[in-house]
Amino acid sequence: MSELHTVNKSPFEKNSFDSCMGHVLDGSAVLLYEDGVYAAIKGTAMEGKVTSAQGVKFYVLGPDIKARGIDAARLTDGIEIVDYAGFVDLATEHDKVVAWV
Amino acid sequence: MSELHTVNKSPFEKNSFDSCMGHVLDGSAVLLYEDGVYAAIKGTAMEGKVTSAQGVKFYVLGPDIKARGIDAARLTDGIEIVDYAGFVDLATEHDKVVAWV
Amino acid sequence: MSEQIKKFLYLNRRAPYGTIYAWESLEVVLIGAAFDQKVSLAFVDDGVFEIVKGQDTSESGFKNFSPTYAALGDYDVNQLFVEKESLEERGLSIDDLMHLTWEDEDEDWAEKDSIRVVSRSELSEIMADQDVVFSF
Amino acid sequence: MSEQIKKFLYLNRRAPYGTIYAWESLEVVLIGAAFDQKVSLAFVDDGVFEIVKGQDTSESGFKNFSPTYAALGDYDVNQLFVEKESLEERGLSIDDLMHLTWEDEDEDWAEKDSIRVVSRSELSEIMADQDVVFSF
Amino acid sequence: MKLSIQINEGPYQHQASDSAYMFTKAALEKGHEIFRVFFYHDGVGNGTRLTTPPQDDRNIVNRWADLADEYKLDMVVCVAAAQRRGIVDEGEAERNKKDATNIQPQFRISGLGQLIEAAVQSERLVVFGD
Amino acid sequence: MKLSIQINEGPYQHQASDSAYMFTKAALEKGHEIFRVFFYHDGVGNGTRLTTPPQDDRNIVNRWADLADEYKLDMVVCVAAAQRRGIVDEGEAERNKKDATNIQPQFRISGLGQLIEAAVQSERLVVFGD
Repeated sequence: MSELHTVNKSPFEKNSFDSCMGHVLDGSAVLLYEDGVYAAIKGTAMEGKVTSAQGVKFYVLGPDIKARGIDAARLTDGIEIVDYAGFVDLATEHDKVVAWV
Repeated sequence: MSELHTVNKSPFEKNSFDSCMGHVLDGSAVLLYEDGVYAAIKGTAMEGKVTSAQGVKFYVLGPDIKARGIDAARLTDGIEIVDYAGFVDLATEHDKVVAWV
Repeated sequence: MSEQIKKFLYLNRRAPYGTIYAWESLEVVLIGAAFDQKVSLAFVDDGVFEIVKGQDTSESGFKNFSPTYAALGDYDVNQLFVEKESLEERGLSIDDLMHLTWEDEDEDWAEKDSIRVVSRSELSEIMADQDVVFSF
Repeated sequence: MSEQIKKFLYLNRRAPYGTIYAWESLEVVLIGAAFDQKVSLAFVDDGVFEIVKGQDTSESGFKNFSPTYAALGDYDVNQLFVEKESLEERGLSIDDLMHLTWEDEDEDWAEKDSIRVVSRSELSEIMADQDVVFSF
Repeated sequence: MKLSIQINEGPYQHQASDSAYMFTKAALEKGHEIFRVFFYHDGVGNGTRLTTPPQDDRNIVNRWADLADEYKLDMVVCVAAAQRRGIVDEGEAERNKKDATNIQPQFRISGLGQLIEAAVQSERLVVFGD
Repeated sequence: MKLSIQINEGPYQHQASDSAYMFTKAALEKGHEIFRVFFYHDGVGNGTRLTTPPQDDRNIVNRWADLADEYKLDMVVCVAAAQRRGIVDEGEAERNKKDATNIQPQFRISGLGQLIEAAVQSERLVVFGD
């Protein structure tokens, strides 16, 4: 089964992102939203964790990066921006949603 | 001035303990309470951070380690156990209290 | 209440007492046991602290809810997966945990262990195999 | 309201929007500015994200409170310490932050920068020098 | 598709309720069915009619209430969590001898079984929390 | 010594209110003066009289109320935070056209200036939060 993992906490503050990365399987997806979007910034310790995740697709919630002043150009390569409708699509297209609250 | 720093979050979940350790000065004290008491357990990555802090005195709240099933024998050497009255004494004996919530 | 049988996993990642999530999660597990679903619990990250033995809240003023874990077997909740790496990072081993058991009706009520220590990668596979994952 | 003059430090360690702490902390700073105390703000850890420029909540449904930081100078709140290490760990530099200024009455209302980037050890000394540290 | 939503945090302090609202609204606008929205832990605080947020900010409780009116949403507040935190309807007020209620009419108080049932009946459960 | 206490989280969800209560009680028993207990953020939720916690658990709101009665504590709930989260007294109900109140009598609603004043007047401010 393919899973959508969601992370809503800053990787600099909490272990949710790291814990999610430790459990995500090839073929699954990770959506970063709320303060979780900070894991999508290029040039931090998180970039390598994102780029080295084999077969995992990363998404970031557009309204949440915009609110936080993060320009799309600063995102780690390969991360796709979605809106809330896209979040809904991700939730329905994968077999289940796992929230790393 | 000497400060009492308080940490109430698990060092495995949040960055409060690490951030506190990055800002504590020689002559100050750190009180670990609530889930912060997990930073007091011997044999983890936290032990070295506690033992290498120069001139910093560490305390742990007794009722909180007891609630969590942590035996006093498992605490990193040099950490002193206090009760709530002891917490009050620490707060009044130091010039101010800095909470790393 | 429903014809479907689903695989439910309760994902426990929080320490007890500092927040109420662990306890209120346990309340869901107990209520959920009345529904005919296939239930398991995972203890990951600080969640492993929830089932440490010897918890004593007598000086804290709040309720010690840890004995409830021992009752789970009576509710046919007997699949408790504990992540090995999470234990090790916290300086814990299985000997530090409560001894949680259940009685197997099919084997003349033989007492069996409810806890199974699994690696992070095994747990990832267990999670992937579920229909629903509850996070609190 | 009081004869004592104390040194107040507001310690900001949280990102904006994910939680309300940053915003409600700012409300305290604004109210506190009416009292005759010596006030400074520290932005540490994820707190540095609070003053990143270009915040736009138009698609989020919640209020953009970041313009309020620009008003702090008018309230004589002009000591904003930003921790260098916290910026660097997050891939940020001072150019990513809002340009916050105040006008110095003593120098013919010359415009001056409110933000000062300091090292972790400098910030530790600044904290030690305070009478009260507010944490939210 | 049939979805259910779980919300673990109250209004304003955490973004969880905002995110859940935006997600639920988007799902409804895409034609999905929301079987139930379940408010647990501090999430029960979304169900009080007594909030008065600043005029220039969103009204989280009213926004949920309006969405419920428009789409006939089933919004359930967990009774055990509500009792701990003081969210009360007529029945609860009578049972626990309280002299006031504070529930917003579009919400109803019920048991945890409603969350389990939501998970059983829905094709997806999406959790929003701290 | 003169101390003030700030509490940022509501009852039950976080241990903050428990820790603050135990600390405050211990300070009073040692003969210290508590100038003020200020409830901010979700901490305002400690001031509702509508909670009904399980019989075998502590009643956090009543415990604060009893301590206030015994030691004449000044317990202040921040008005702005209370409005966002639905904690209401008679005056607030009238101003904001609410049909009910939920404040526990030993608490009073007031402005943030009360927190600043507490910090100015007290020799120590001790903060409890998430």
